[in-house]
Amino acid sequence: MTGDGETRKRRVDQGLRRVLLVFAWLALLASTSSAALAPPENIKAFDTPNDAGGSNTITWKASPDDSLLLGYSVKRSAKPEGPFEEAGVVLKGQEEYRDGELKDGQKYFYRVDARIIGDSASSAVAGPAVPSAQWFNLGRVNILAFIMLFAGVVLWYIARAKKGAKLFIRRIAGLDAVEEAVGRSTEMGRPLMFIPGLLSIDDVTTLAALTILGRVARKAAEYDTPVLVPCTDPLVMTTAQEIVKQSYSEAGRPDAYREGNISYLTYDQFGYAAGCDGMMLREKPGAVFLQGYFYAESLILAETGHSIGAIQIAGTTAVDQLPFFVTACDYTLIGEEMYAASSYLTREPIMLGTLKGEDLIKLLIVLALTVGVVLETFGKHWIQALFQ
Amino acid sequence: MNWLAKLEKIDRRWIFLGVALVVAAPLLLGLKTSVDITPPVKNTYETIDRLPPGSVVMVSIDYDASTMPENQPMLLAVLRHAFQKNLKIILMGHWPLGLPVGTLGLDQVAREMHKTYGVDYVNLGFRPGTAAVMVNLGTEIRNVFPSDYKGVPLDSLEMVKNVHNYNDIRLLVGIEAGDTYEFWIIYVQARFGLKMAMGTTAVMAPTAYKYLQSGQLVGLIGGLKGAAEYESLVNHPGIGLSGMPAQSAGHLLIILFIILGNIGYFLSRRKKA
Amino acid sequence: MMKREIPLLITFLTGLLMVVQFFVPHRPIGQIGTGVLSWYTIIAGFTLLLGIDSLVGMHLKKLQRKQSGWGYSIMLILGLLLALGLGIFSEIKYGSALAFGSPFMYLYTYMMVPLQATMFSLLAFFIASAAYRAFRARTLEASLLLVAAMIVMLGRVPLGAAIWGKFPILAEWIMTVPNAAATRGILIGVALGGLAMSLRILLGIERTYLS
Amino acid sequence: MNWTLIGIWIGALLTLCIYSFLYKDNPFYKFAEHVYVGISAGYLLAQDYWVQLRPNLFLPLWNDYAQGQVHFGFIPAHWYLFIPGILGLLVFTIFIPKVSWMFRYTLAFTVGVFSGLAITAELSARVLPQIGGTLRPLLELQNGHISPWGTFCNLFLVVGVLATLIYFFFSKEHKGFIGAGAKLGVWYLMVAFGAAFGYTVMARISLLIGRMQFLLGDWLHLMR
Repeated sequence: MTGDGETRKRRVDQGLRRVLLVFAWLALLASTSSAALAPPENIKAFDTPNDAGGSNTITWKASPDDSLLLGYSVKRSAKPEGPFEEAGVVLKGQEEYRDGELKDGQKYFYRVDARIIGDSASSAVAGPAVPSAQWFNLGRVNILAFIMLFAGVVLWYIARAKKGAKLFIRRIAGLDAVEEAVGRSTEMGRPLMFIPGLLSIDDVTTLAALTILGRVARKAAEYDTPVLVPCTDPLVMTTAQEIVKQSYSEAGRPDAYREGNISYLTYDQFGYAAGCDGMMLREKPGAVFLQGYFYAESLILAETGHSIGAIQIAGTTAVDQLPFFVTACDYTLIGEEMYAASSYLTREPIMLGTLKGEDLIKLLIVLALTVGVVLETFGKHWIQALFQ
Repeated sequence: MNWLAKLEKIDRRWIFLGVALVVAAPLLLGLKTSVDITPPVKNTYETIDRLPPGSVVMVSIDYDASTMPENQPMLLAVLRHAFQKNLKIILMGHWPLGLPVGTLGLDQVAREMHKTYGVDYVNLGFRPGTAAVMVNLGTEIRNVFPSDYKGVPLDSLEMVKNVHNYNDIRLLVGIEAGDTYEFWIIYVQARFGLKMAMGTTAVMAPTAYKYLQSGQLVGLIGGLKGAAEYESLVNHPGIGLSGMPAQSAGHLLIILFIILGNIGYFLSRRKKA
Repeated sequence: MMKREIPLLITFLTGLLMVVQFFVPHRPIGQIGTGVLSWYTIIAGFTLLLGIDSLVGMHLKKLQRKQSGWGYSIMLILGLLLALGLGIFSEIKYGSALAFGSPFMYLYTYMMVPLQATMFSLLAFFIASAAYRAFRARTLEASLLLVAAMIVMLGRVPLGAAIWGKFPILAEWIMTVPNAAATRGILIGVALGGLAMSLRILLGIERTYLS
Repeated sequence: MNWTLIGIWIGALLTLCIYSFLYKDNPFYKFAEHVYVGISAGYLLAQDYWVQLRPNLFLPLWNDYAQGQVHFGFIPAHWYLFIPGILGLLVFTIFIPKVSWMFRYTLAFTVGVFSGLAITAELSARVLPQIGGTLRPLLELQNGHISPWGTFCNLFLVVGVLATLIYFFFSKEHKGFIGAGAKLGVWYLMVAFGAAFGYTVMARISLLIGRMQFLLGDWLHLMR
């Protein structure tokens, strides 16, 4: 087999980068007799801020020879004089490393080596850095402030709504169609179908979808039209059963509720799509509601729903799937409209209050964006800093 | 005029038939289009081409059945090229469900080119632990894979008797559908200086491109188009090249149907008016 | 009380804890988030049985009543038992259901994979039929949809560039400027809506899920 | 017996069964659909114990007892795993009408956890980065000169974000300035949806090419 020297020679011959490296070496050797590779400079080692402890952060300024390097090797030691052992390796062009799994309260020293094949250049030693844990993540103050602002605004509008202030909400096209869809299904003597998306209760979109289901089921119960809900998640199924049951008893028809109409299919994405498609073709629902979070199966469902002549009302927060619902369905609740729909359908003043609060925040964002972009153009980063 | 107005409401099954035909026809007829060879693919090809016969190339299967249409043609083309040049192949993977797919491709090409298992190629299989596996292979392959995918000890396989770590491997070709390739670069390229080329899905290619620019990858094969380019370089047209006319024809057919639909729509509207 | 107020309290307290742990990195609070996510997999592990009960129950009922299509119900139940049986067998014999050469892997490779891939590939047909039907220049909005789709389609294939060299550049521009702008707007809206929804849930204002 | 060949035949027949659905509903599709739902549910059930419950719940507790890592002689070191264990068992109360409300505790816990997580996640992962990403100087400089085209693009992008946001105003009638903004927002949305649709076509046709290759090549060996 080939020896190490030959290996290196062959590699140098092959890559342009290696050729450059040879030139760099030659140039450096010609000018100075010793030092070939420039080490990284300005090494700093410190306790990683805003963490749970056990880690230090090391930063440096890239070596002037950065483009020739394989990368940097970060070395750690308990004493400034060594011995140093490798803590980790990062790619060239990077100037930061986070060293984890350390002991809190202990001193660590660091050195960073610039590496090429067969050679390396060590930086000065930095430290000591002593890892520790923090009680508050200062890097997230802006998020806390935003939550407080948001909650404050929403709660204020809710309070106002409770006092009886009239709140205007614009009409949302897909919502006005709900009644029409239920009515038409009833006339045709066909059931309704409600597909609550591919995610579980762990996604807020699904909860919004279930709220919409509650309203749809209420209308359906009044018209005495069955609602079919195929589910891909057992928790969603059980919750949907309770919601629909409740809607039927609110409509005064608890006897008309059929638990079997709300069923589990499978967790498999396309298995679920296959099952839903089959159900559509056989039960021929007059209206199909596609509400929730969807992935690629969105268009499979929507095109099949269209082929059986059902009115389709879609709604999702999945940006990637919106184009397909918009093209294939009669009505589509776009992103935030879906959340708005779940509040709108209840018509409770409290719910409308939160919508009003959202709008105020949106207005603030529009203002911040407008002013911020102008400021950025003039080189001022005050507003940008708020969103870092 | 009447039949033109019917264009507004073509039964969708005609559209389905059309799509099936324009995709199947180029495959059946073996239609070949010429593709422009882009530098990232050419570099991959030339890197492999310049390896001396007998060099060991490691191929990593980091995708599974879901992206097979895009990734498999790359694998086949690269394997064909490597076997043509009498290079030795070590196949392995980091995706639990990728192994059957990779094995399928390797066995197919090896049979075609009359290569012998254990002499010309070895299939190591899959071990969990991505980064840890990569780093350990740098010291001794046997630490991670004491035996091949069927449980045959490595030392009893002629080809890998003297292969111990990355020093004995000339090139890594990763066929990728996720972020595993970044692990390869971070843990193996940066640490051991192993040369790498990657074949990625079309969606990932723009992101992977930055590693090509920085010199951390010697080559990049992106999507079905990239596979088609490689196939034309090795002069063995496959699904990549016949996929190209299928892609174009599919797009064209959809555009055609949209235009027909609009013609029908305008005609029927004029009639009503 | 037990049926309504306590669940609302549980929601409020767990939700609050999740918000707090986001801001407190110190042990043990900062670690709760990841810990609780693995708790969820445990809970989901149990709830799956509810789903299977519903699925099997429904088809057994169909069988009992000899409802139309009961033959397919047999297929479904047989498929379920086959996958379950081979899964357990392979797990015990090979240490993992997805081990190479295990009978379960065979089932996966030659049944699950083709079924998944084929259902997925139906989209090639449906994307064509949806485009034909919906992309009509009925209104200004519909025309914008139509034109943007046509340009991007032409920009993606060599044929488009052959017709007019600027198609790929124009397609790229539409994706990086107007598409990116609208996507950002939608995402900000979705996030605010989700935020408000979560807040309503924590405060017990939105409680449909507890009906 | 050539198991691979049999496998390819099974796969090919199932593929055809699913495609037959494109013509109309028929017994072949019904067969494939039911088999698919059954197998995938069974697959999940088999994985449920080994991938979810065993490593996350049973194994840690079992090891605690086996290795004697217990407090007071009986409380295992991973005692907190009993919480999700009990919450998981509570879901079965829905089968007992009298105590079926106990299921709500599990539901309330899950909903609480994920709503809480969503509050901070929506902000840190979505709102702030999307706004921060939009806050860029309008003037695009190229070699020290202002690039009119680059500047126009930046302006076009910012206007689009603002108009789309205005479309999502719910508490104001879409009239006057708001109405104009919302209208512009709709145009942006339509262009975006059309473009995203067109962009996806290629990936979808690739999927079909993959299946065709399986049918015509691997199965029928008709491909040249």
